Formats: sequence, structure tokens, C-alpha cells
Amino acid sequence: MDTGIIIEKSILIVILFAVSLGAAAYLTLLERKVAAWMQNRIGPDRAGKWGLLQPLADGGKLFFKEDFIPTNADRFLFIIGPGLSMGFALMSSVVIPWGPDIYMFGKQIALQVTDINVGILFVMAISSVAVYGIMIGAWASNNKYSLFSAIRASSQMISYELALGVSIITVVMLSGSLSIKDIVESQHGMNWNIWYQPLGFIIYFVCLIAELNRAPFDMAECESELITGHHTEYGAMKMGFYLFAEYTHLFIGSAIVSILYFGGYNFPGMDYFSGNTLAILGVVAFFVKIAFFIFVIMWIRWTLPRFRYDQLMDLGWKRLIPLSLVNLMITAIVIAATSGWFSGNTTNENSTSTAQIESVEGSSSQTTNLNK
Amino acid sequence: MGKVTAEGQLEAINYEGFQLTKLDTVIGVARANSLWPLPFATSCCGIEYMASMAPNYDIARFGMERMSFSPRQADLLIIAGTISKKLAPVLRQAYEQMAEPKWVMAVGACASSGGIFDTYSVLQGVDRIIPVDVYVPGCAPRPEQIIDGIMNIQALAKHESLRRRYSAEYKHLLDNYNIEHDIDGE
Amino acid sequence: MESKLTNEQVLEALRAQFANAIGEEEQTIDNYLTVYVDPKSVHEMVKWLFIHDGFRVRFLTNITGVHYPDNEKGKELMVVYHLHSLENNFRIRLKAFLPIDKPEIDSIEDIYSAANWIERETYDFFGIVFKNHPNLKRILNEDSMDYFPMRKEYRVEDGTRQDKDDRFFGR
Amino acid sequence: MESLSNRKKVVSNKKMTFIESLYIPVIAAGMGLTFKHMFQKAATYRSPEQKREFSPYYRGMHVLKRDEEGRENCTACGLCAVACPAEAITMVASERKPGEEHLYREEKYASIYEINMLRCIFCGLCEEACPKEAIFLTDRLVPSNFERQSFVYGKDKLVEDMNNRIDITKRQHTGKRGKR
Amino acid sequence: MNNKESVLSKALSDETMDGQIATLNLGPTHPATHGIFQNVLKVDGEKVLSSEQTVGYIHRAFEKMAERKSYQQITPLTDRLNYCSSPINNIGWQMTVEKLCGIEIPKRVQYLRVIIMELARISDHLVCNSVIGVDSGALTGFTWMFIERERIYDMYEQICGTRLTTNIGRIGGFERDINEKFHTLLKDFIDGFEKRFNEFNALLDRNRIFMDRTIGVGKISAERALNYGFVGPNLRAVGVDYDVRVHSPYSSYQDFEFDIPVGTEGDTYDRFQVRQEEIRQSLRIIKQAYQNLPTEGGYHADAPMFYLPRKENVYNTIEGMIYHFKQVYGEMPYPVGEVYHSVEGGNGELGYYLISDGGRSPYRLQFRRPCFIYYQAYPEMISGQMLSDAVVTLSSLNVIAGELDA
Repeated sequence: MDTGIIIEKSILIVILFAVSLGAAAYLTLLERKVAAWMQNRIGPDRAGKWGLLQPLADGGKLFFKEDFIPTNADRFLFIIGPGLSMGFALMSSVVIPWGPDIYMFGKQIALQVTDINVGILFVMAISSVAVYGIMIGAWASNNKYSLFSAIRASSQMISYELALGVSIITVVMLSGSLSIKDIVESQHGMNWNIWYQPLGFIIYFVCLIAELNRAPFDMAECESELITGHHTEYGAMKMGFYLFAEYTHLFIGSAIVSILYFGGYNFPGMDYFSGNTLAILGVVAFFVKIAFFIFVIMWIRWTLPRFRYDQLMDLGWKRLIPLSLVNLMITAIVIAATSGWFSGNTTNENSTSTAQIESVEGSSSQTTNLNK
Repeated sequence: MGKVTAEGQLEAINYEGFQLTKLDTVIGVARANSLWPLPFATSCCGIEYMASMAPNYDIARFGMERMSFSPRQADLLIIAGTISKKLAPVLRQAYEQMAEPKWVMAVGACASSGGIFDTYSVLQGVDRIIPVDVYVPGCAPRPEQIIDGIMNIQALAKHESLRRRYSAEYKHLLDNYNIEHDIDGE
Repeated sequence: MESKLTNEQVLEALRAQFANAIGEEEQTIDNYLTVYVDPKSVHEMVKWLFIHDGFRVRFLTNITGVHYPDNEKGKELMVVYHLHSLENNFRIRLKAFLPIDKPEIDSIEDIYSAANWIERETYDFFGIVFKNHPNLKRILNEDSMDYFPMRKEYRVEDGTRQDKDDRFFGR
Repeated sequence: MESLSNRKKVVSNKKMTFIESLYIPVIAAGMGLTFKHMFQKAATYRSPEQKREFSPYYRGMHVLKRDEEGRENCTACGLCAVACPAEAITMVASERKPGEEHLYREEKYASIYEINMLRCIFCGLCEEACPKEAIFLTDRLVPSNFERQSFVYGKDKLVEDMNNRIDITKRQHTGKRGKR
Repeated sequence: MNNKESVLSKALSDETMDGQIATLNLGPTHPATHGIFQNVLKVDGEKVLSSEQTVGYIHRAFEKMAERKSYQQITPLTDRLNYCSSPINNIGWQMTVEKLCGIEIPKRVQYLRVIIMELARISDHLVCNSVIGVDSGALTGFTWMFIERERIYDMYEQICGTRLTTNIGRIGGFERDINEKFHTLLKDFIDGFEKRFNEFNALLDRNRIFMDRTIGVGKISAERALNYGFVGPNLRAVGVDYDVRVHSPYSSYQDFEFDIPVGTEGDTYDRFQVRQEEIRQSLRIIKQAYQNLPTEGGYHADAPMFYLPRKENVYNTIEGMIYHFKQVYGEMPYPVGEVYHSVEGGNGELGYYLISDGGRSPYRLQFRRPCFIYYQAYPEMISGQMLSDAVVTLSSLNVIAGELDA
């Protein structure tokens, strides 16, 4: 391996790291601002213009707050919990293609740290281990509220992982690849998966909110019952880590949903551009989509009451999983039919062509009807 | 992680110098703008405290809308309402659980002095059991007055040395209230 | 809304049922039927009013104690029951005197669940013991309190107030 | 149970229609509402920079009035202290000495007049009780402070400053009285 | 110190896990309690098996204090009972004294009182219902409704001069007449409130998540509710239409057209809906009272013995002066006797049992505090339900700590 690529990737990683952390920090401010706007308030505005320094103030304060480990806590796990949360939150950003290739210093540079050919599986794996951060931290703090939160978080993760996975499979079937880059490439221009998979999108989005532990599925840190849930006993920067992790997850989660269903960095009319202009516009388009989803998730949080624990399970197991399976079946049948499986014409297989996608489009409305 | 770094920082700047004052100021400002309150709202003043959170006054402007019902995360203990003798130990426990630096604001007549309730069951002011930084008069105080109190707390936070918890006066204060402290650094 | 029962009607029926236990009727400003009763028969009387088909007095408004330190011996404490018949919109007030040395009366907790805490409160304030109460202990005050604060001989203040200056009035 | 009043109206309908049971339509409607609110004007008064208008009868910090000639109205009758439910008012009465007529309106005056602002509940009973138009509550607010002792307001803080008079004419309790 | 420790250990430890069953402290300071009282829940997983309550954390000895205060001074005390709707408490107390003294109140004052009391009821129910929203996770409606409460506060301020602990009114009427500003504010409120209230309603009312959270939660049967002394919206939610305003009308409530909203099963959703409808009915009463507000009658009764004379009279007439001093000292001829008066407070029948011996202060004054009486049903209502249900049930019962502990 030549050193160029190492330097290139390292720089990319550092940028990604900074962007994710910065985004997470400013998402806390955005959340507070969005809440304020919806509630006819102003929100933080005294730390800097429009409260722009608020995240820095919070960070600075947390950093210099007395750090505390309860006497009954398991010291090692108590410390490692927030770290795990944070680490896992940052890890999935490596497989995300942030934009079309860029040309710099006479080289073609991919805006993706690594294009694993099972990238989507990697994302799923990481997002499902992320709950360990919550679980370990909550268990270690030896507090009953936290323990409740740990139980809720992990069982919620298990129940929603399935529907999440199944709805991802449909996307994978459409694009025919597990690589995230391929998934994005297959949605060139406006040819986004949402047009073929509206139901799948809804299922995925609901499950995503549940995976992110956001309202109305924020069972783990539901304030009115469990105080703050898993980080009840945490103070100072450790809790800061949990907060950071939550918002980093939100950022990455929104990135993934825009990749899977909204074409990632693809945007309408992208054929008129090329080279670096295309790359920059692509990145911009991608970030606009991410911002939109972040906003929607916040918007949902400040509108809806939260589910009850058993209703959450009901929704997961009894509604979303069957629904996603039905969606999967129908998609499979339609793909099989269009690629000629039933007519015995199997040779046509390798063309994941527009013809096939068009017919899926035709059936998607039917799909939704069936499931209502 | 936080602990190591914070202590390390303190160790590193353990001499009076330019660096220290600079950092003091920056951190003071940061703290002042991010006072997460623990609302110990017991009665009437609690409703006025809610009103000051509500849109018309919106203490979120001070970066204070993130309530920490867990004492571990709170910076400012807002005692709003009557504290009876029966409740006093609970309040004290909440105070002891809070992590340094911490401030206490007594909102309203009852919390500050007992107010009209000069009775056998009411504590005549929370300063009998925990040190209070700012008193807000009124029964119940208007949100304007609560905000005034918060700004006083901010002023305290801004001008407080990073090392307040190591100072002899502070230890003496806690000793006065019989509050245990392990702030000599374990 | 008019009451469907008159004071006389109920009083007559009560006298017929509990001839000896019913004392005199008192005229009050609010014109509720107010009778002095024997403390021993309060439980029975409340129960009878509860199951009586015509009266249907099935709502406990209140129980409270009153302390009359200057009363004759054996009548220093009084328990007042306010009962209400929602269907007939009729209210009745029963009063029973108790001696301060041994203030005991039957609990009506088995008839009205609501009486549970109200009786505990009355005990807490006046030291009136409700027999057969499932959990008769202090409710509002600390368990360690060693007197009954609502009795007239105790002051409301505990003397810990320091910021009062009696220079002018000597309150 | 049959109706007790004939005005009964059952209001709770727990049966969900099909549309309601789908979650999304009602949720979308609710989200529409919150979205609409994002563009409404914030209701916030940026206190302390932006002052909110108080009613003319607001019961805030007390003032001990002087009359037009600058004499203190208070005659230390003590009614305010009696009326005060919090027992927050303390005063010491003194006889007016010859030569002090320009300072005190009546023969008696309060040489010490203290209100413990932490005890005070701003109920306004002292203002009502005052027969001499001497004590009024105003729309000023008592500021917060760091020390408990500093809340005992003596005459230095309570008595009105002649250069900076406080207008209480809007309060209905001011009556007219004869010249003295 | 010893007793303190015992309380402490009771209040804050209990960190034991016994097999499958854990104890969980809901309170004394917990975000769900909105006030200070404690529930020690025994939980099996998420399921609540039983609960043990401790109250009295803000016991302030109101009744003992009342025996030392003059009748006027008790009005500020009543403020602090149910502080979400203090005007109802104030006026209820004044009506009790008026009943004792036999004071006739002019129609106009009665109508004004109705307006004020219904405003107070709206503000009380708004807190309760928006807090149900908060406890089920929807914070936004709460903030919207607090703007409405501020409007109501503004109206109080125009009459009595303060917002929350109002000390509104005097024995015999009001301390001053309503002014122009009040008229404008009230008109604005009547015109605009319903629309804004419906927005809040739309957030929760038919939202399936909210319905699932509340339907069947914290149920109680009509029979048990009556046995537990439920009153007010909580009783009406089980289907019993008992309302003091209709059953023993005071302050001219018989003049107004309004319905008594009732629920069916007494669950949290019923309580929510009953309160929502009561807000609308209150608005209806306010409209009627405001339209028919008599122009004649002043703002207080003609009762020179009990209502402070105008300041002109105090300054210029000798009997004015005497009445003034006597009233402030509390040396008026209050009749000897006893009286029970109840009003429909924010939480239902709020009763005042007053025994007067003719002295300056009551010989005995007892408050029938609805919260205190019905809150004891809470363990029965939540046993067998989920932890989250316990929280919304608690907030839908609208337990106000000041009223609970007195």
C-alpha cells in the first residue's frame, strides 16, 4: 500500500471525525432551537449571537465539572460505558460515501474512508452494538432507574433490529449490492429508492427512530419515568459523551436513511455537472438531505407523546415485522417477475435495468394498498 | 476520562499566572451560560418557575432549559417552595449528591426564610441546612425576579475561581453545615 | 338544586332507630342537620345511613376533630363527621364528644375507604384514636413528633424563627 | 348510576376510527400544527432587557410615601404590622420634636420602620390597613441578593425619594383627605 | 438528628432487589410527581404490584395557623392550598365568611366572581392536562398552554395586582372594580382562546399514541370512586355527574347554562377529556356571565362591618375610621356558630368548615382538601399496570402538593 492513500484516508478520517463531532455539538443547539421555535419561544440566545456559543459553553462546563463515580458502581465498566457509546457512534461514518469522487492534486479521491463490499452490514452491526454502551453504563452505575433503562434499551433494540434489517434487504435487492457506494450509485439522479419503496421507507424510518432512542421511542431515557434513564448517575464529561453519542447517532442515522432511500449525494439534474463541481454539489445535496432528516426527527420529538414499553414491543413485533416481511415478499416477487424468473427466462438476470425498476414502481402503489 | 483531564488540567495550572486567570475567565463564562438546573419545586413557587420556563419568559435563553432531575448533572439547585422539616433531609441529600461546582438559589419567601409559615412543621429558611448563594424574594416571585436571581448566579459563576472547591473558605462553609466533603482530592 | 329530604324526616328516622344514642339537634347557620351522638354508636349509625335505601348517604365529605379545652370533663375533644347523600342532595353532620384522656372511637374505614387518611390526619392533629383502623399512624407530621399539634395548648410556632423583631408590638 | 343533575354529557369517545388507528394521519396533522407554530412570533419577553407591562395595582416593593411637602405620612399607628400575615413589619414609634414638622406629617412617626422582604408575601394587606396613605406597594420588584440579612429593608430603602417620586395615583385605594 | 436519619433512610435508600421484585421510588423529588410526595412502588419488571404512599412533605399547618389569623389574613393562606387556581380558594373562603355573617352579595359581584373563578378553573385544568402531555412525552402543548395561562394571569393582575398567589377579593366583594384593561384582556381571551385551545387539543385528543397510553389506564369504578371520596373532574370521569356548582349553587351559578361533562370508565383518557370539556364549558359560562354582567351593583356588598370602608371615609369620617381600625384588628362582631361551605374547586368539592366563637380568628377551620382525600386511591388505581401508566395516572389525578398536605 502506498503512503499516499494512507495520508489521504487519514486526512479524510480526521475531517470526518471533526465534522461528526461538530455536527453532534451543534445538533444539541439545533434541537434546543427547534424546540423553542415550535413552542413559540426563542431558545438559547445569550451565549453568543443566536446562542451559537451555547454548545461550547456546555462542553466547557461539562469538561470542568467534578467527576464522580458512585461508590457502588463498577468502576471499570462505569468508565468504559460512555466511551463505548461514543466510539461506536463515530465508527459507522467510515463506510458512508459523502459525495462523488473529487479530483485533487491530479488524483481521484473518493469521499469515503473505505468502500467495504458489505458496507451496509457493517453499518447494521455497528448500530446494534451501540446499545452496549448504554447497557454497560446503565448496569455499572448500579441504579435502578438506569437498570430499567438498560433493559428497555436492549429489548427495544432487539425488536426493532429485525424490521430494520428486513427493510434494508429490500433496498439491497433493488440495488443488487451490499456495498453502500453501489447502493448510492444505483439511485442516480432522481432515481431514488423512495419511489419504489415508500412502505419500506416508512418502516425503516420508524425503526431508525427507535434505534436512535429518539421520541416517541425514547424509552431508555424517558424523563418522566426514569429521570434520565441510563445516564442518571453520570455527570461531567461522561454524560457529555452520552449526549454526544446520541447526537452523532442522529447524524449518522440521518445520513444512512438519505443514502438508502433518498439517493445519498445524488440530486436531480446532476448529469449537467461533472468533476469537482459535481462532487461539491453532491456533498451539499447530501448534507441538505441529512439536515432535513435531522429536522424531521426533531420535529417528531417535539410533537408526539411517547409510547409505552409494551406498546412499543407490540408495534415492533406485531406490526412492523409482518409489514416489512410482506413488503419484502412483494418486492421479491416483483423483481423476480420482471427479471423473468416465472417465464423461465432466467438468462436476463444480470441486467438490473430500468425496465425492472419501472415495473417495481408500478407495483409499489399496490404494495402500500395491500398493507393498509 | 473527564476526571483525569480536569484534574490534570488543574495540576498543570497550579501556579498563579496568566494562563490560570485566562482559563478561569473562559470556564467561568462557560459555566455561567450553561447552568443546568435541578428544580426542587415543592409548591407555589414551582408553578412560577414553570412559568419562567414557559414561552413568555423562557429561561432557555440562558441555556437553562435542560433540566437535570438527576443531581449528578445539575449545576444549580433551585429550591422553589416550602421546605418542611420532614423534607429537609431529602433536600440535603440532593445537595450532597450534586457535583461541584454547584450553586443554590432559594426562590420565594418559604424557601428563603419560611415566609408566612412560621409554624412547627416548616423549616425557617433552607440556609439552616445547606448554604444558599442567592435569595429571591417574593411569594411567589415573578419570573422577572427569578431571572434576576439567575443572573446573579451567573455573575457568581463567572467570577468564581476554578479552584473554589479547594479553598479554605469553602471547606469552612461546608463544615459549618456539617456537610461531608472529599474535596481534598481523595 | 333542592334537597329531596328534610332535616326533620331524617332526624325522626334516626331517633326511631337509635333512640338512646341520639342527642340533641343543633341549629347551625348553614342549616345542615347537625346532631350530637354517642361516640359508641357512630360506626353503626354511619353504616345504617349508608345502607338505608331511602337516604343513601354514601359520600363521606369530611371528618375532623375539634378541641374544647374548657369543656366539662369527658367532652374535651369532638369528632365531626360530614356525610352527604348525592342522590338526595342532603347533608348530615354528626358530632361526638370524646374524653381527652382516652379519646377512642370506632373507625369507619371499613365503610368509607376515604376515611383512611382523614382519620389518620385527625389522629395526627388531635390524637383521637380510631379503633380498628388498619394503619393508624401519623400522616402529615414526622413519625417522631411527640405531641398533637392541633390541640389548643400548643403554639403554632416552634420558636426557631430568628428574624422577627418584637420591638413594637410584642406579638 | 342515574343522572344526578340532568345535565350530563358524555364526552369521552374511545373508539378509534380506521384512519385514527393508522397512526400516521393524525400524527401528520399534529406535526402540521407544530410546523405552523415555528413561524409564529415568539411570545417571549426578553427579560431583563425587555420590560413587561405591569398592572397599575401590581403588588411589588413597598414605598413609604411622603406628602406634597415632603413630610412622611406614616404615623406609626402599627395597623400595617397588625394586618401583616407574615409578621414581617417592625416599627418603633417616636414623638415628633418641635422643629421636625417639615419631616413628619403627624405628631408621631416611625423612627425605625423595617420590612423583612424575605418574609413578606406581598399580599397588600398592609396597604389596605394603612389609614394614613403612608405605605403602598408599587410595581417595582425587590431584587434578589446574596445575603439574607440584606433583605431587611429599613427606612433608607423604603421611604420615597423626593427627587424621584413614585406614582401611586392609579391605585384605587388612594382617597382624598382634608388638609392638615 | 436521629429522626431525620430515619426519614432519610426511608425516603432515599430502599436500594434492595428481592428476587424478581424491586422497589422503585417515585418521589419525593421525581420529575413525575410535580410536587413533593412519595410513592414507593413494588415492581415486577415493568409491572407495578403495589405502592405505598408517604405524604406530608410540605405540611405547613394551615389549620393551626388559621386559628391565629384574622379572617382577612386567612385569604392569603387559602391561596397556597391549590395554587393552580388560587382565586377559587380565596373566593370560596370569603363566601364561607359571608355565609357565617349573613352578608348579601350584589348580583354584579356574584357575576364577577363567577368570571374570575371560571378563569381560575381554566388555568387549573390547563396545567393538569398539559402536564399529562408532558408526562407522556409531548412537551409542546404544555408550553402553548402556558401562554394562555399568562393571559389569565394578566387578568388577575388587573384586579388584584399579582399573578399566582392572588389574594383576590375581600369579604363582601372585591378590593376594586374591574378596569378597562381587564375588559380588553377578557374580550381578547374569549375571542381567541378557543382556537388556540383546539390546537392543543388536536395534538393529543385523537392521537393514537396518546389514546393507547391513556385508555384503560388508572381505571376506577364509580362505586369505588365514590367510596374513596372522589370529587370534581376525577369523579365525573367515572360517570357520576356531581358538581357543587349545580347541586348547591353558590354565587349565582344557577343563572348559567352549562353541561356537566362525564366520562365512562374513569381512566386517564376520561379524566383528560372531562377536563378538556370543562374548559370549554367554563369558557361558555364566562361568556354568559360577561354578556349579562349587570352594570349596577358596584364591586362590593354594603356591609360596613366587614368590608373595609373607602379611604375617603377613613380619613374624613369618624365611623369610617372606627370601622377601619376595628376591622384591621379583627374586632368585628362575627357571629358565633359554625358553617360548612363548599365550592367546586379545580379538583372538586373544596370545603371550608368554620367554627366561630365570635373572636378575631376562627375557633377551628378545616379545609376539605379534595386532593388529600382522593389521592389515597392511587395505589388501587395503578396496581397491575405498567410503570409508565403510574406516571400518567398520577398526573391525570392532578395532585397538587399544597392542597394535599395543607
